[in-house]
Amino acid sequence: MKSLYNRLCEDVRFIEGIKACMNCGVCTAICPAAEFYDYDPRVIVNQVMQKDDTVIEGLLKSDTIWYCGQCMSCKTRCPRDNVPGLIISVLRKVSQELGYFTESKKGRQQLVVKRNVGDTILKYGYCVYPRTLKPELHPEQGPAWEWVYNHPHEVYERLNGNFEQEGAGTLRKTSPEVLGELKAIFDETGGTEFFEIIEKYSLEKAQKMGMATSDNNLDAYINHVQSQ
Amino acid sequence: MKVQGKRKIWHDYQKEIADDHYYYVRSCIRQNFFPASEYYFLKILKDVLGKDVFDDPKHTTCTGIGYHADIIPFETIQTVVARHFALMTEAGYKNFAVSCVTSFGIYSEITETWKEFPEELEKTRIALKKSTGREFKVPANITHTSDLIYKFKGDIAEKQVHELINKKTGKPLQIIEHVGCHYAKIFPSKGVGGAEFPNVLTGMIEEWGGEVVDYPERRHCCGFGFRQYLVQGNRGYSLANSKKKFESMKPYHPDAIICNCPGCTMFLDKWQYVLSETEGKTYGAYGSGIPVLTYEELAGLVLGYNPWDLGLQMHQVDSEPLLDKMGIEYDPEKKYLGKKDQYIGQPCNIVASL
Amino acid sequence: MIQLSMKKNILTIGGGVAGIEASNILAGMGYSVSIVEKEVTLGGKVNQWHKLFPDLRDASDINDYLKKRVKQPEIMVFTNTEITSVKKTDDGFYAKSNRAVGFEAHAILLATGFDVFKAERKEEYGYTIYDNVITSVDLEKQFKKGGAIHTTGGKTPKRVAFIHCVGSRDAKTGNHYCSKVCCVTGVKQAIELSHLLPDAEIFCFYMDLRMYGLEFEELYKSAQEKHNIQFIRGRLSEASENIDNTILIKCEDTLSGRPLKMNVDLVVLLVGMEAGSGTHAAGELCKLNFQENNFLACSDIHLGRNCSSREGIFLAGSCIGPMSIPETLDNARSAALEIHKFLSKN
Amino acid sequence: MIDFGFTLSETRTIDYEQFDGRLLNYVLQNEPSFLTCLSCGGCTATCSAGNLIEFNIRKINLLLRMGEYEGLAREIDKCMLCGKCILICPRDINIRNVVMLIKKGIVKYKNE
Repeated sequence: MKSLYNRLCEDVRFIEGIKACMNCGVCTAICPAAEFYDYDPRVIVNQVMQKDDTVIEGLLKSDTIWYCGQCMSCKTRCPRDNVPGLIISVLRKVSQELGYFTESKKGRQQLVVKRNVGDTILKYGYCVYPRTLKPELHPEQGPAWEWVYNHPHEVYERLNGNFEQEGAGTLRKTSPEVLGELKAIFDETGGTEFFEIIEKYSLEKAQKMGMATSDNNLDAYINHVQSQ
Repeated sequence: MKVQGKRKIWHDYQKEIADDHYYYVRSCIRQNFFPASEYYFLKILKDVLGKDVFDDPKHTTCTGIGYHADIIPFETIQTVVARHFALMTEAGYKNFAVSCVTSFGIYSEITETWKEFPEELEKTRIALKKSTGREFKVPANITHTSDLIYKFKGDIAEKQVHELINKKTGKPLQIIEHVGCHYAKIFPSKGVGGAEFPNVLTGMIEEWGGEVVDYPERRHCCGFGFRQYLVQGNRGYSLANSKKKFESMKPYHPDAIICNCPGCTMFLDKWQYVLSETEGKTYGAYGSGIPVLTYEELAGLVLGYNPWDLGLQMHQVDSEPLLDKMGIEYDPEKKYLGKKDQYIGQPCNIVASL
Repeated sequence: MIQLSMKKNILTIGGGVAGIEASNILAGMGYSVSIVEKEVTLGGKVNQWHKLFPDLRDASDINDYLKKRVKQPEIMVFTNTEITSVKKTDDGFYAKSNRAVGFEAHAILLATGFDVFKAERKEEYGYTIYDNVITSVDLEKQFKKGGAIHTTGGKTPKRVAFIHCVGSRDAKTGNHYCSKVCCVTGVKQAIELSHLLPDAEIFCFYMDLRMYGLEFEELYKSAQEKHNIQFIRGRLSEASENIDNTILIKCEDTLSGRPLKMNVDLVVLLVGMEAGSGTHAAGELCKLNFQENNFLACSDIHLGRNCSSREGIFLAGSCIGPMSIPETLDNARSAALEIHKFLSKN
Repeated sequence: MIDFGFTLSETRTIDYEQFDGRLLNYVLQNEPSFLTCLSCGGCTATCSAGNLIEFNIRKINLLLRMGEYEGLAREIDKCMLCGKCILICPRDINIRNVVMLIKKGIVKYKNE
């Protein structure tokens, strides 16, 4: 079996993201995640640089790699041209490919992201869609959004949108042909397989945790992981 | 603070922005929360500036939110991006105008990756051809839509109806500019003014009569954090980062916040509501919030469009204090009415809103 | 045209520490030397310094020493003069200048020195934008001028931060190398400042403290022990101005592994050394090879320190790379020997 | 109040403006050698307690300098006062005395 480090190296983003860290800390200094989580991008780069598979496996199974918010502020500043944010993307990818993500609380949340954003993309052609932003799941969106959610046709019509209609314009209906192309791209490039992997390992974990029903419903698991 | 120092930096970072003929791609977040901003962007470009913009129903999300939340493989997003380039090529365009800042970052990162790793470009060409039969050319010019408004800010100023000036005091409005992280932090040279002192919004604000507030946490992220917001239990991160910015800007008494990223506009708006609900904290004058606007909304107000046509009623923080300062007339009764002035419901607790 | 006796001629380009020291030794060996200096006066960068590390002696001591070394008529000095072309001749070179004077030389010595890193290129530190962000060169000039240290607002600083590695060890500015002297300069200036501001808290933000020279480490220890200078291991990530014109600085305290923020009244950026525009121009004129870091390339990094990529053209001082004054003096002397070896052979 | 399903995250940043320097000054006045710590980690490497339990004697310097007194009180109790660190310290710091002073200081300033 190829080493985990070599596996990371197969991704061009990893090659682009890792040069040689000199432990200066400019990334951590301005990292939004380092301020609010027990997280230090400098340490991650150093751990990965050790090329030690035990250390990397530990990372892939940890909460740590899931704290980054992908703002990429680290890229602007690093005096050695490292990109901790890109390294994180590759660690997260491999963690999911190998099913290690279900070993950590934060990693398990990937199912929530897949079910929300991932399924929305293939259903509506966009990552966010008014129908999927339920006020009960998004109380922070406040009363203004609740109003829009409850009257989408009227509100979007008022603002010259084209909600769920043919043709161009905001929130137009994405045609079945276009959705078909999107799906074909996902099938061809591993996007569909990646979704299946997330579902598969999540189901296994939910079963182990006693949170899957006999017909493989994962609602209880999802409710649990998204509040962690 | 010495402005000459900043002007020097702005002078150094002048990106190339195409003059006309753009292929336009929409933003997931902007069309959901600020649909009128996209509508007015196109209207301003076509009707006010006489530019040619192609609004193609065939394009989709770039999948950027999913990508940065790590559920979309790099190969997949490269191919989705390539499909958009193919649509642009087929439509006969070579300038690509992007409504979303995260998408703009994605397009920039992928085209740069293709330069450095040509094998990725080849793989993508094959994958796109196999899955859709399409072929593409890489755009000659990729801009964020705020770049275009920046480029034509002077033409807009010539048709200006309202200035960014407090009508009562005659003084320039104090405006916070918040530039989305993925606009210039990934590639400073691809942003007007660079990453540290971006000029893209500052240029508009100054051109239209306002003054920009430089506060200590100006560069800090709004806190979206992709998975940090998308998963409910993680939203404390997102909220805390926005709060950090509000606390830092509060001493400057800003009149408004202007963003070029749709996500930032939405979060800086909504998190003020949450902080008001959970901590009883507000950051504007007299217990109100600080209005948060997109640059399209700002351009629209400057050009004299009706605030409710611009969609300011979709914001959680009321924009009326800003409209009052600018001397813009509006009908409060019509704020939440429909296209034919009919009743279409209204936010349940507008009294308690900011 | 300057044509001198039967003696062999040497043209020294650059009249700073390296140029003067090497010229003096060569003159002593019986060569006729011309020094060309683009500035109005000789002395180079030392003219701007107040006190020198590690012993805090007056920089003017070095100036006085150098003045005495310029013995005329063995050494002819052309200030306000720049070389405009260098051509190979049968027995050496012919150099034209911007003035009505040309030079026949059997050997050329480049001692064109360095430029100070332009701190405004580290945009995120706000030099030339934030009032209370200055460089170590600004501070040195202030020391030299004398008088009390104030912020722009006229306040006596209560807290000062020295920032190490500004423009050095930094891919973002293209300078991957270590400028070497900034660490000890920071410690020296922090100590001097602590005398002027006895009530102030003084911090140094560093990645590594490279106290490589004689008595450098001792100076560092005394800064900690006797002058209460505090050292925090973390590189400055960004500086921003607060509403009261103090500066908010952010770094990671890398020893505790946590982000750190601090408001300070004054930020001093310890700017590094870059191959100067003079070095670049002279190197181009002489068609020499450069190192990747834009300093001039030596023929052999161990054995040919003072030899350029071209026969008959020699290098001395900080046109080769960052150097302290004692090192520059040593380097200049070895350059003189190298030239002597070359001219005796021919 | 509305239940948003999450709470505001707490900052981890060391904020120097919140710094209470009394304990630090007390230690430095009574054991000035501590000023010269290099954070080299020699003490931690040789530490009797640190070899058995999660304890990093080097970090007490950082905790003290950043005013993290709560963590400091917890950490300092792990020291066995064996004094091996003094033997190894390249800057000859009387670390044992530093530990004693911190213990005393914590009690002293708690009641002030």
